[in-house]
Amino acid sequence: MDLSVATDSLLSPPILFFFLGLLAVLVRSDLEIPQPIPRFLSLYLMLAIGFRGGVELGHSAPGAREIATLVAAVVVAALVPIYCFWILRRRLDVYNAAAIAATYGSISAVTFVTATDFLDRAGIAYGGHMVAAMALMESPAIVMAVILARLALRRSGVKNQAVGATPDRSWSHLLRDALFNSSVFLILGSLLVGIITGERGQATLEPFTAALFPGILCFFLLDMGIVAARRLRDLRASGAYLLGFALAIPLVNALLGIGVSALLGLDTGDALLFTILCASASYIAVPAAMRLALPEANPGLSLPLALAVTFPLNITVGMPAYLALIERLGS
Amino acid sequence: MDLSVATDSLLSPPILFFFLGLLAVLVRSDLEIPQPIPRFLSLYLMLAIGFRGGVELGHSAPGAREIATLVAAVVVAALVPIYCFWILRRRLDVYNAAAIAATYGSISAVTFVTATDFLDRAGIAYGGHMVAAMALMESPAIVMAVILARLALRRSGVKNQAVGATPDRSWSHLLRDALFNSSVFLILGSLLVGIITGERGQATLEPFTAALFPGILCFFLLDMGIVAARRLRDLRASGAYLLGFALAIPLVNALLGIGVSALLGLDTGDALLFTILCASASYIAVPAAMRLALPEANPGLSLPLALAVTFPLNITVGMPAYLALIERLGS
Amino acid sequence: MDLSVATDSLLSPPILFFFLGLLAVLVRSDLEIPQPIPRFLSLYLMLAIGFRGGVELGHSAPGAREIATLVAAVVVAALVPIYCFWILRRRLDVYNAAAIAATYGSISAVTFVTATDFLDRAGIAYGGHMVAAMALMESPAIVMAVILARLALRRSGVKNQAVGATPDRSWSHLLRDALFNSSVFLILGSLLVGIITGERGQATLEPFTAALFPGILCFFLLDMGIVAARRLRDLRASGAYLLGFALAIPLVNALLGIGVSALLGLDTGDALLFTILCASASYIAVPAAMRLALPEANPGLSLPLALAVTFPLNITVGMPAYLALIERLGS
Amino acid sequence: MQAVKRVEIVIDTLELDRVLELLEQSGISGYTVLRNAEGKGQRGVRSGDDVTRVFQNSYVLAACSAEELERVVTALRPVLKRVGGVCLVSDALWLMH
Amino acid sequence: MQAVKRVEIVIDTLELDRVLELLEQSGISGYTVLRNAEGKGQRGVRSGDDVTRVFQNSYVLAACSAEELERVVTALRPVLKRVGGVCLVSDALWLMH
Amino acid sequence: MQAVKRVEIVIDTLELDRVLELLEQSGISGYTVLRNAEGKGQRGVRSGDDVTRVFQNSYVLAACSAEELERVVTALRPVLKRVGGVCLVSDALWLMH
Ligand SMILES: Nc1ncnc2c1ncn2[C@@H]1O[C@H](COP(=O)(O)O)[C@@H](O)[C@H]1O
Ligand SMILES: Nc1ncnc2c1ncn2[C@@H]1O[C@H](COP(=O)(O)O)[C@@H](O)[C@H]1O
Ligand SMILES: Nc1ncnc2c1ncn2[C@@H]1O[C@H](COP(=O)(O)O)[C@@H](O)[C@H]1O
Ligand code: NA
Ligand code: NA
Ligand code: NA
Repeated sequence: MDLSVATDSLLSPPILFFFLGLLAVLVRSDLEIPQPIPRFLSLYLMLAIGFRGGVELGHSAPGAREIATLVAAVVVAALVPIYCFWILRRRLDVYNAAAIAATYGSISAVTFVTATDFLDRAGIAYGGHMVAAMALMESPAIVMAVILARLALRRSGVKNQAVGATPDRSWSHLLRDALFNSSVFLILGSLLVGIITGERGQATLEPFTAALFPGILCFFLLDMGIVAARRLRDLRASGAYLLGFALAIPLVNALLGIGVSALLGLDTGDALLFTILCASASYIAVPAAMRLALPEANPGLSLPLALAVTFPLNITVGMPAYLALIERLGS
Repeated sequence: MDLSVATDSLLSPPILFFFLGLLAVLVRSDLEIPQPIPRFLSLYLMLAIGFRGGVELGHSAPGAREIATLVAAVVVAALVPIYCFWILRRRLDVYNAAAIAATYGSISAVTFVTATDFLDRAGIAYGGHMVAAMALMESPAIVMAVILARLALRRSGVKNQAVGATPDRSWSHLLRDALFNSSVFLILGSLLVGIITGERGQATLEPFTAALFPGILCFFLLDMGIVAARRLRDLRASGAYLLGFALAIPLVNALLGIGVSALLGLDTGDALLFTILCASASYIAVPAAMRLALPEANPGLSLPLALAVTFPLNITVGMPAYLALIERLGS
Repeated sequence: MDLSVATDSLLSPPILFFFLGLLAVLVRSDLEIPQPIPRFLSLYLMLAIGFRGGVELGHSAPGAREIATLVAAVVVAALVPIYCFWILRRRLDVYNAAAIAATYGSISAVTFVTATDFLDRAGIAYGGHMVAAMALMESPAIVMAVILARLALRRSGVKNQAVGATPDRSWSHLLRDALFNSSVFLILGSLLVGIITGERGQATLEPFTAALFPGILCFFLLDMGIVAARRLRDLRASGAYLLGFALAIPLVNALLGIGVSALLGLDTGDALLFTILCASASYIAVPAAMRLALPEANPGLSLPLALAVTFPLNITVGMPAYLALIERLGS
Repeated sequence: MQAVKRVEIVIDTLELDRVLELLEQSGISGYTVLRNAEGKGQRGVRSGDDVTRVFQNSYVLAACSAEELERVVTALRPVLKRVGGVCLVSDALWLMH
Repeated sequence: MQAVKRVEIVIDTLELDRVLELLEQSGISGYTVLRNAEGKGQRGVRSGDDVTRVFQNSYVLAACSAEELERVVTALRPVLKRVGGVCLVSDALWLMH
Repeated sequence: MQAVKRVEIVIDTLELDRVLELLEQSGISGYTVLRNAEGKGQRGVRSGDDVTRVFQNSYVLAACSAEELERVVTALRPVLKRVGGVCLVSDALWLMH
C-alpha cells in the first residue's frame, strides 16, 4: 500500500477538519455549527454531487457496464443486510438486529462525497453513473430489513407488530419513505437536472456546484466530527460485540465491493466508489426510516456505530486502504 | 414564438429545480429546506441583484429614458390595483379585494431575479436602473389598496376600521412599512453601495454576487417549488373566479407592461423586465403589510394565488411568451 | 493623513454595508438576518482567516521577529486590562470594572478580519502569523480580569465570590473556557490545517476561503450594523464616563500598539493588524466568559460599548488613521 | 413560593411587539417568548413557511399577579378579537429567590 | 373566561403528524406546536443533532373541553406506549374573545 | 393518570447544563428543553442576538413527584439568585402509558 496516498488522504483539508471537530468535543470547546446549517450543507452536497454526476452522465449514453453496475449496486444493497442480520441475531433481538443490518446495507452519502473529493485530489476519474448507484443503494436495505424482521418474528411466533400489522405501518408508507426520502429524491432529481441541462447548465452552475464543493465539505466534516465525537460516549451501551461488528463488517463489505468491482471490470475510480458504498453505513435515512417501520429498535444503538465508528474508519484509513487493494488487483 | 427560447427557459436549471420542488411535495417526499435558510437565500438574491444593478447604473448617469422608466414603473404599480380592485369586488368583500389588488399591483423580486437569469442565459442585456424600478414598484400598490378600501368602506357606510381609524393603524406606520420593508430597503441599499463602489467594489464582490448567483437561485427555486406546491391545496378555498383571475390578470398586466415599454422605446431586455414586473404578484411584502393594514383580509386567499398560480405561470410559460411578443413588436 | 485612503476605506463595500445595517434600524426597517445565519457567517470568517493565515505561515518557518510579535501580543493583551481596570474603578464596582477591562484587553476577530480586507484593498501585505497573534490575544485578558477582581475583592474585604470560591467557578473551568472557546479553537485549528495542507490545500479551498471572503464579510457587517444600532439605545445606561472611555481607550491602546510595532520593527501591514488588535474590544468571547466567571457583572454595560462604540470607531475612522500614523512613523 | 397567575398567549408574530407592549402597560415586566410557533385555530393552519413569513405565531409566557392579569386580559381581548390567537390562564407557584 | 383542559404533549417529531391527526379526530381543532424540542426520558437523551435528525421532539399545546380530552387521551395512550413521549393535563381558563 | 408537579424553568442558556444536572441530582430524569427563548425580567431584555450570544434563555419543562420537586427547588434557588431566571410550579396529571 502506497503510504503517500494514505498520508495525503489523512492530511487533506476535509479529513483534518473532521479531526478538528472530534478534537473540539474532546477538549470540551463550545464550538458548534448551529442547527439548520449542517442540514443545509448536506443538502448542498447532495444537490452538487447529483448535478455533477448528471452532467457527466449526459455526455454519453450509459453502456452495458454502467447498467450492470447499477444492477449490482441494488443487489449488493439487498444482500448485505441478510448476512448482517444473521451475524447480529447472535446477540441482539430481532428489531435491533434488523435495524443495524439495514444501516450497514444502506449507504452514507457523505462518505461517498468525501471519497469523490479524495479521488479528485488523487486525480483519478470516476463516472457520473456512480452517483445514481449511490442513490439506488439507499433504500433496498430498508425494505429488506423489514422483511427479515417479519420472517424472524413469524418464525418465533411473536404476534407481528412490524410493517403491515397496523394501518399506520403499511407497506405503502414504508415504500414511499424508502423511495422518496429527501436524500434519494434530491440526488436523483439533481442528477436529472444535470442530464437535461448538460454543459450549458454546468457552465452557469460550476462556481456553485464545483468550486465551492471542497470548502463546504470541510465545513460539513467539521460538524460531522463534532457530532461523531458526541456519539462516541453512547458507544458504551453497545458493548464489545457490536463495536467489533462496526469495525469488521465495513471491511467485509468492502471486500465484497472490491470483488464485485473486479468481476464487473470497473475502472479504479468507479471501483473505489462502489467499494466505499458497500463499506459505508447510513446514519441519516435508515435510522429515520427504522423509527417509523421498526420503532421497537433503539436508534441509540445503531447510530453511534454508523456515525462514530464506521464513518471515521472509512474516511480515514478505509479509503486509501481500499484504493491500494483495488490498484494491486488491477495491476 | 421561437420555441427554442421557451424550451431553453423551461429546461434551465433554476426552472427545473422549481419543478423538482413541486414534485417533492407531489410524491410526498420529506425534502425540505430548513427554516431560516430560504430567508437567507432570498436576502442574498436581493443584495446581489441590487449591488449588480448599482454597479451597472454607476457606469453612466441615467438619461431621460431611464428616468421615464422609473416614473412609469411607479405609475403602473399604482394603477394596476385600481382595475384589479374593481374586478375583484364583483365577488369579494372590500378587504379581500383590496388585499389581492395590492398583491397584483406590487411585484415579486424572485420573479424579477429569475427573469434576469433568463436574460443572462439568452445573452440579452438589461439596464441597472431596472433594479431600481423593481424596488420602486413594491410599495405604491400597498398604499393604493388601503386608499381604495377606505373609499369603498366610506361609500358603503361601514364604520371605518382601516388605516387611520385607530392609532396603531396610522398612516405613518403604513408608509414606513411600505417604504422601508426589508426587501425594498435591502435592494435600494445594495444598489447604492453598487453605485458608490463601482468597478472596484465589483472586482472584489464578483465571485459572491455574480458567480454564485445561478446556483443560489436554483436552491431558492427548489424551495419555492416546495412552498408553492404546499399552497396548491389551499387553492380550493379560492374558487374558480379567483383562479381565473390569477391566470388571466398577469397576462393583462403583461400586455400593459409591453405597451408601456413600447411607448417608452425600451430595449428588449429592459422591456422584458418591465413586463415581468407588471405581470408578477407579491407573496412576501404585500401579504405581510396587509396583515397589519387590513387584518380583516384573509392571507390564505391571496397568497396561494400569487405563489402557486401566478409565480409558476410567469417563470415558466410567461417569460418566453412575453419575450416573443416584445421581439415581434420590436422587429 | 492621506484622505483618499480614509475615503477608500469608508466607501468600501463592507463598511458601506455596515452603515446600511445601522440605517435599517434607524429608519425602523424590518430588515434582519435571521438567527443562526450570522453565527454561520462568523464561523466562516474565522475558518477562512485561520486557514489562509496557516497557508501563509507554512511558506517559511517563523523567524525571531514573528515569535517576538506573538510574545508581545500576549503581553499587551495581559497588560491592557490592568490600566483599564484602574481607570474604570474610579466609577464602577469591581465586577463591572473587571468585565469591561477584559473586554478591552481582548480582541474582536471581526475587526481584525475587516482590517485584513482593508489591507487587501490597499494592496498592503501582512504575515500569516498575525492570525495566530489574534487568537493568542483573545484569552489572556479574561484570566487577568478575574485575577484583578479577586485581588480587589480581597483587599476590600468582600467575601470572595469570584472564580475559585465555588466548585462550579473553578479555575480549570475558566481556563478551559478561555483557551478552547469556539473562536480561539476554530482560528487556531484552521491555522493548523492551513499549515499542514499548504499550497495543495489552498488550491482546492481558494474559491471558498478567498473568493467568497469579501462578499460574506459584507453580509456579516450588514448584520453587525443592525446589531450595533440596536445596542445603541442601551448606551444610555452607560453614562458619559463610560462613553468617553469607549471612545478614548481604543486610541490609547492603538498608540500602545503602534509603539510596540515600531519597537519590534514590524512591516506596515503587520503593524496595522497589531494595532487594530490592541484597539479592538471583544463583544463575543469575553462577555460570554464573564457571565460564567463574574456573573455579578452586567453584560448590558460592557457589550454596547464594545459593539456600538468601539467597533464602529475602529473600522471607520480608526483603520485609516492608524495606518496613516504607522506610515508617517515608518518614513 | 408565591401564588401567581400564569398567562400564556399564542399570537401572530407580526403582532408580538404590540402584545408585549400591552403586557408592559399592564404592569407585567417579566415574560418569556418562544418564536417559531406553528398552530391551527379558527383562522386555519398557521405553519410559517419562511418564504412568505405571513403565517407564524409566537408563544408568550408571563407570570403575574391577579391585578396585573385583570388589566392585561382587558387590554388583550380586542387584539385577540381582531387578529386571532389564544390566551390561557392558570395558577402556579413562583419560586422566589 | 371559560374553564378548559390544557393538554401538553411531547412527542418524537417523526410522529407529530399522527398526533395532530389524533387531535383532530378527537374534535380538537386548535393547537400550537413548537418544534426543535430536546429532552430526556425513559428512552434516553433526545437532543436532535441535525445531521441524523433522529432525535428530535416536538411540543404540542392544546386547549380543549373535558370530553375532547377524554377522547384524545384514549387515542394517544397506545401511541405514547409505542414511541414514548409525555402527555400532561392541567386546568386553565381560556380568555374568550 | 397520575398527579404530578409541573416545573417550568427559564434560565440563561449558558447555565442550562448546570440546571439539567441539578434536575438529575434531584432524581428528575425526564425533562424537555426549548432553546432560543427570549424574555424580559429584572435583569433587562434578553433577546439573544446571535452575534454576541450573551442574551439567550432556555425553557425547561419537567414533570416530577412532590419529593423531587422539593429537592430541585432547594437546589435551584441559589442558582436563580445568582444568574436570574424564573421557576414556576403548577399541578398536572400525567397520562401514564
Ligand atoms: N385550542 C387551542 N389550543 C392551543 N392553541 C390554539 C388553540 N386554538 C388556536 N390556537 C393557536 O392560536 C393561533 C391562532 O388561532 P386562531 O385565531 O383561532 O386561528 C393558532 O394558529 C394556534 O397556534
Ligand atoms: N418527566 C418529564 N417531564 C418533561 N418531559 C419529559 C419527561 N419525561 C420525558 N419527557 C419528554 O418526552 C420525551 C420522550 O420521553 P421518553 O419516551 O420517556 O423517552 C423526552 O425526550 C422528553 O422530551
Ligand atoms: N414574570 C415572568 N414571567 C415569565 N418569564 C419571566 C418572568 N420574569 C422573568 N422571566 C424570564 O426569565 C428571564 C430572566 O429573568 P430575570 O432574572 O428576572 O431577568 C427573563 O429573560 C425571562 O425570559
Ligand atoms: Na453499505
Ligand atoms: Na405586478
Ligand atoms: Na484589545
